[in-house]
Amino acid sequence: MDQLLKLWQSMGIANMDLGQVLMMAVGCGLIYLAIAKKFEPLLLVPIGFGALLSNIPVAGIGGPDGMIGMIYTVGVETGIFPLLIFMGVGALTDFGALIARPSTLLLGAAAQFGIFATLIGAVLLNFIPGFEFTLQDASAIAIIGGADGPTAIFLASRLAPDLLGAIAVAAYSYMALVPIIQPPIMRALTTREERRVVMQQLRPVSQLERILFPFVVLLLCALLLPSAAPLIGMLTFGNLLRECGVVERLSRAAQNEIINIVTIMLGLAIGSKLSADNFLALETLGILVLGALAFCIGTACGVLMGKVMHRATGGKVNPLIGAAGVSAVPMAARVVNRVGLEEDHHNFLLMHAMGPNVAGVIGSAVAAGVLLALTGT
Amino acid sequence: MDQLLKLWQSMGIANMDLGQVLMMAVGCGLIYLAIAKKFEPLLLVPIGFGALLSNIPVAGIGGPDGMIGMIYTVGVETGIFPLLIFMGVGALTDFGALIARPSTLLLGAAAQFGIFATLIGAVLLNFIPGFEFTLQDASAIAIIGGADGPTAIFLASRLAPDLLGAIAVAAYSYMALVPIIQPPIMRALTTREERRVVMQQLRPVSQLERILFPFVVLLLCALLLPSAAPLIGMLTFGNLLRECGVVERLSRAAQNEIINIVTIMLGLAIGSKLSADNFLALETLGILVLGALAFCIGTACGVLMGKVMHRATGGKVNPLIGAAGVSAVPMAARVVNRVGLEEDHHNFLLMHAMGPNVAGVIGSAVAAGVLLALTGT
Amino acid sequence: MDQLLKLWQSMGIANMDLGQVLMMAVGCGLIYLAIAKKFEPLLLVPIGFGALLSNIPVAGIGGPDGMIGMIYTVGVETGIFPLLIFMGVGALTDFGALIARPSTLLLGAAAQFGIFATLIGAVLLNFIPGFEFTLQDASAIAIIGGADGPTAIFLASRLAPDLLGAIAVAAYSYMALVPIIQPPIMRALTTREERRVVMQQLRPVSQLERILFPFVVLLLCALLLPSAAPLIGMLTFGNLLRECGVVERLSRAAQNEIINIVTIMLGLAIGSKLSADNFLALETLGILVLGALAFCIGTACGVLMGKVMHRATGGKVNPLIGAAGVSAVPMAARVVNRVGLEEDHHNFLLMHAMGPNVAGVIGSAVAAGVLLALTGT
Amino acid sequence: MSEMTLLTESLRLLLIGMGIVFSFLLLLVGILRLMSWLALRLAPVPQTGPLSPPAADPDGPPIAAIAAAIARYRAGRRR
Amino acid sequence: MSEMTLLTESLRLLLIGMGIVFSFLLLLVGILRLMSWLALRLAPVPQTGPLSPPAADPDGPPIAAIAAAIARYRAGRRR
Amino acid sequence: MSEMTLLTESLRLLLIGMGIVFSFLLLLVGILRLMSWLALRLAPVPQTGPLSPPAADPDGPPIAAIAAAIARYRAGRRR
Ligand code: NA
Ligand code: NA
Ligand code: NA
Repeated sequence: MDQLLKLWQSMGIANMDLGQVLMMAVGCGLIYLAIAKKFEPLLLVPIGFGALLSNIPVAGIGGPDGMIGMIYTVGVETGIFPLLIFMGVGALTDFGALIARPSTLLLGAAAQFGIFATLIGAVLLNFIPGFEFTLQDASAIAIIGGADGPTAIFLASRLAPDLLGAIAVAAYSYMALVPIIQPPIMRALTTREERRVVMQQLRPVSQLERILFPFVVLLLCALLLPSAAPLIGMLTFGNLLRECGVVERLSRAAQNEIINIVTIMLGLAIGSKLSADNFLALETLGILVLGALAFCIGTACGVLMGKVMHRATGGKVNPLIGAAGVSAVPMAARVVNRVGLEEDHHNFLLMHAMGPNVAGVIGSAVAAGVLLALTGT
Repeated sequence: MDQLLKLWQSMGIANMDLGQVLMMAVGCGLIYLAIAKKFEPLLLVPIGFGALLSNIPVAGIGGPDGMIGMIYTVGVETGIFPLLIFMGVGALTDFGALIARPSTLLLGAAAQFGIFATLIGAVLLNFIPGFEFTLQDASAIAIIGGADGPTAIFLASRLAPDLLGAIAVAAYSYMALVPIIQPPIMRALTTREERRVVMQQLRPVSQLERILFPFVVLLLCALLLPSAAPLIGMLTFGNLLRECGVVERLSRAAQNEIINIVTIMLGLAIGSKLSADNFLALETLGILVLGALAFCIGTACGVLMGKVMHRATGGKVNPLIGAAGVSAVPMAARVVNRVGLEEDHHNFLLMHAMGPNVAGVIGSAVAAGVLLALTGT
Repeated sequence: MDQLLKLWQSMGIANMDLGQVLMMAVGCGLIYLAIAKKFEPLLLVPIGFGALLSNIPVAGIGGPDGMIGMIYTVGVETGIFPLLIFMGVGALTDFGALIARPSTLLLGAAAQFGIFATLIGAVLLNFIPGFEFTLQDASAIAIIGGADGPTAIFLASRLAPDLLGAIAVAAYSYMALVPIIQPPIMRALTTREERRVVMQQLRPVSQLERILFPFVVLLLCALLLPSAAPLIGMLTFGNLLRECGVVERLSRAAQNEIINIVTIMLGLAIGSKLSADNFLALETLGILVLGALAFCIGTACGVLMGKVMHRATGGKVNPLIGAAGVSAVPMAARVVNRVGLEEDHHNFLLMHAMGPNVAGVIGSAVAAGVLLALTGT
Repeated sequence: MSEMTLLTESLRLLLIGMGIVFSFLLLLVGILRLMSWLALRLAPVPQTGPLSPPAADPDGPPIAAIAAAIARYRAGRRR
Repeated sequence: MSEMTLLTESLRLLLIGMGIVFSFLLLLVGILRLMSWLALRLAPVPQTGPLSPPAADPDGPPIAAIAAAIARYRAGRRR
Repeated sequence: MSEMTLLTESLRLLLIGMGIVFSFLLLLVGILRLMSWLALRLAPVPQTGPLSPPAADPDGPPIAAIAAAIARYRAGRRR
């Protein structure tokens, strides 16, 4: 009898509280979205399963002695996992379109307004009772507007680890929702004529330019904004491995083995931050609302800057490509392409949108550096 | 002269004791079995070489500051390596046959009797002077009967780290010996007519079933037996990566890069537990005897349960497939196939034996959870 | 105003000192040599970029809390990275030519004279004011003469971590310079007739010999020189994975995934030791001079021993192959082939030079073991 | 613990252990049947014939290899 | 900090932040142009035609995709 | 240590070091010969012809299979 009681007490069902049940449902929901709706499955499947595993009562898999808890300590608290992912992103990204037309960097800059506007939004939420975001929290939430997963995780793990789960989930979810969020804004802010603009072909880019590019970006970052150096540094390192042409083995390792292994571990580790305490709170609702806001504002500002460039160049720039400035590579560029094709079936904007798209990656890493430098402890 | 003496004293030959010589011979023996007899070479080659390296005098490679000792601390003491292997096993395993015929889970359950019978056996050995197994030791030894390497290593690293080397060696050796151990038992317990039973083709399994399967197994484990959750959790996670169809990259990483890298490290680390102190003891003899016993009893119980199902289904089940319930995937299923073909050259039991075979993996993880919950500290 | 001052003070440009600028230039220089001149790019690209990243002011990427600093602690201080690379080298190396003609080991032995002569050289430099090498420093510098990257890194991380950056850079640079350094020495020390010697075809080597080879080497090392056991152990382990024929998966993992991932990490970590304090010192100049000396002496001794063997065998050995005894696999063997072809367009020495070449790897690991045993603390 | 206590303890473990293992897997049988029933309601299987053992060399057919390669290529484009 | 201080602080962050982001990227525009000018001086591009947008479905011309995929697949098998 | 002690010490290292290296490798020569003799007793080599040096310029044999092998060798040989 005593033994049976002990057995019962060791069961999950006797120890499960409502929060854990709800968080396991959240985990299942994320996996459902990933599989059925193809929402960033590479991250959301491991995150969702990490949430499932970490909310199993008694087992403590996400705790300090559990496997996922240890992975979190080693890989996320140190910042190493998001940086390795950024190295892989660099090794996978072709910056050619940006090198051919550097002015698209301005589109990437404008779209970061979403980040800083969200920062104000998060601080404004504090006027509603129940919200108590610090400036660090607000900064970490704001970076969702950067539409860049590893950057958001890196910053959140530094400024607001408690919010990491919600921020990562919001960032990846909205990145997956880009094809739904962006088109109405893009259509509302542009005229039919603007959307029909056919852009000039991009000039070819030499290998030397491709090799020099990472150094130029890193140098500027080192001189002006060293707090962004880990992110920009690993991004440019990965890109140099890709472009230098003499370390094919290492480039493949960064693009495949490392990024795949780290993605699994990172996803599980983030999932362990989806605990009821942290996630089932009013804050999460705020984060989700602010995240959507951030994407909308970022898209709008990108498109508006596109209109400015349209005027300034005498109509050579199609303002739609400004929407790609939020990053969310390569989803946002594809959305631009699709909206462009709606107006003119022969107007392929994909390559033209890749410039602002990858500029958005650099832009949000710079914004993350600014937030780290000015609000980090 | 003084210098030469110092040199001599730094030599291995001046510091080698008999135990180290014998353990190096054991290591060579394991490698011989792996190469010449194809005994689970993926594990036994690294384990054997790890034993060689760790028993080199003076060098201390397996010690706290040596490379293999550090690998042991990071990967085995934390339980991370066997869990990552289990993730890979999940990603490599097709549970279709089990989903198509869930009743074969009972065969997997019956075969775990080998585990608990061995537990009694280990405790009985204590009546012989020289054996002093604690309940934890006995549990760790008993899990050899689970015929599942990573489960055995995981449990032993938790309950009886000193016996880990002998337990891992016994588990993998007997898994390799399955084609020799099982057939006589299978033949002895079945009639010729039973062995000739042709089973019905398995129904097709839909992708939705395959995707839901890991959740169902994990949910039951979370509710009833959270102590098995790390093992079952990583197994089902790996399987979800495989079946969900949207994370091909991650599935490949789990099936190849991660499992290969971890296998090398895990093997070396286990080899470092093959020290004379721990291995050249009466206990090891007991462990080897009990391990063989465990396999025999597990096989017999599986076959007997197969006979029960044979009767209960009016002769539709070939009792031979019960022998596959011990796990040892896919060796045991192949043995079943071979013994079946001996009686009828057109009766292919392989697919039918895969059900109990993978059921055995789940069964022994469940048994490990029970042992952890009831004897763990 | 105050805010702007704070911003300015957080900028890299306000905190950069001359040393960092110079070290970033050194990093760029290494990358230039790697890309434009194909100087060992697999190591020098990551090392150079690691130097860039680690010398960014304020960011502290190479410091104790920075990513690269943490990688250094985990991988280089523990010695694990160079040992894993050595495992990969073993898995990539075909020792067949050495097994077919074991006498070429003597060429590998002779070429290590470069190491010990350089040790004397480093100690002699102490007579010049400004140099203060300890015996440990001198040993770590001397190992550059071993012409083997991982061995040099392993030894330097143990005996003289402060000099690690300069030593690794010197070792890989001179390995890349082998085609320039060696030929004049080879021509000066041999006669035209000697260079024209056509060697006997190598006998075939059986798989059994290939499998026994790692055990023989490891056994001798365990008996006589356990301090070399980590290096020799991982080398022979990798080679056993390659040759045993039953663990193809693991062999591929050692040859690709592991070595590629570790090379990236190791390169970055070494780059973090390229700091102005350690690198922009008189010692570095000494190290560079001594390194060149070491290569020259090693080559010369190898060739001279080749001449001895030429005489002893009645002219059957082409003394050129002695130059390959420095290791630098497979560069040195190719240089031998090229110099041989200059004299006789039909005399291919490549296979014959592979024997001394891989013998050089073993030779320098043995020399490293001696230095560790006699000067290590 | 004395040998006898240990023996009693291990016998209890045998009973409880096999009890849990059997209950767990029996329950799983039921739930899996339920799951399959539900899954086939939600998404009837396209008729592709029964799950058969591989008919030929699994490494072989070039079409399959290309299909796998394309899947891999597509997968490779995602981060 | 009170809500108001926080708000002022965040407004300042907005101004400084967007200022830095824009200055940084504007500077980068200039330096990249300079870089391209220099690079084309040092090593003129071999004329291979302009980098053109893909002519069809952005997921790629099937032949090229398959060729690349097969190469990748083959490379993948060697690991 | 003074410079002179260091020098004596390093000279001793030179002697002992080269002594060990040579003894070690000489011993290895002997043991490898013994090993080969034993191995060929236990398992005589199937006659597949001697391991020959490449018949042409090692940098460029034309046949595809050889080219592939070289590519593999090149990829393989870098550390
Ligand atoms: Na962005
Ligand atoms: Na089992
Ligand atoms: Na050498």
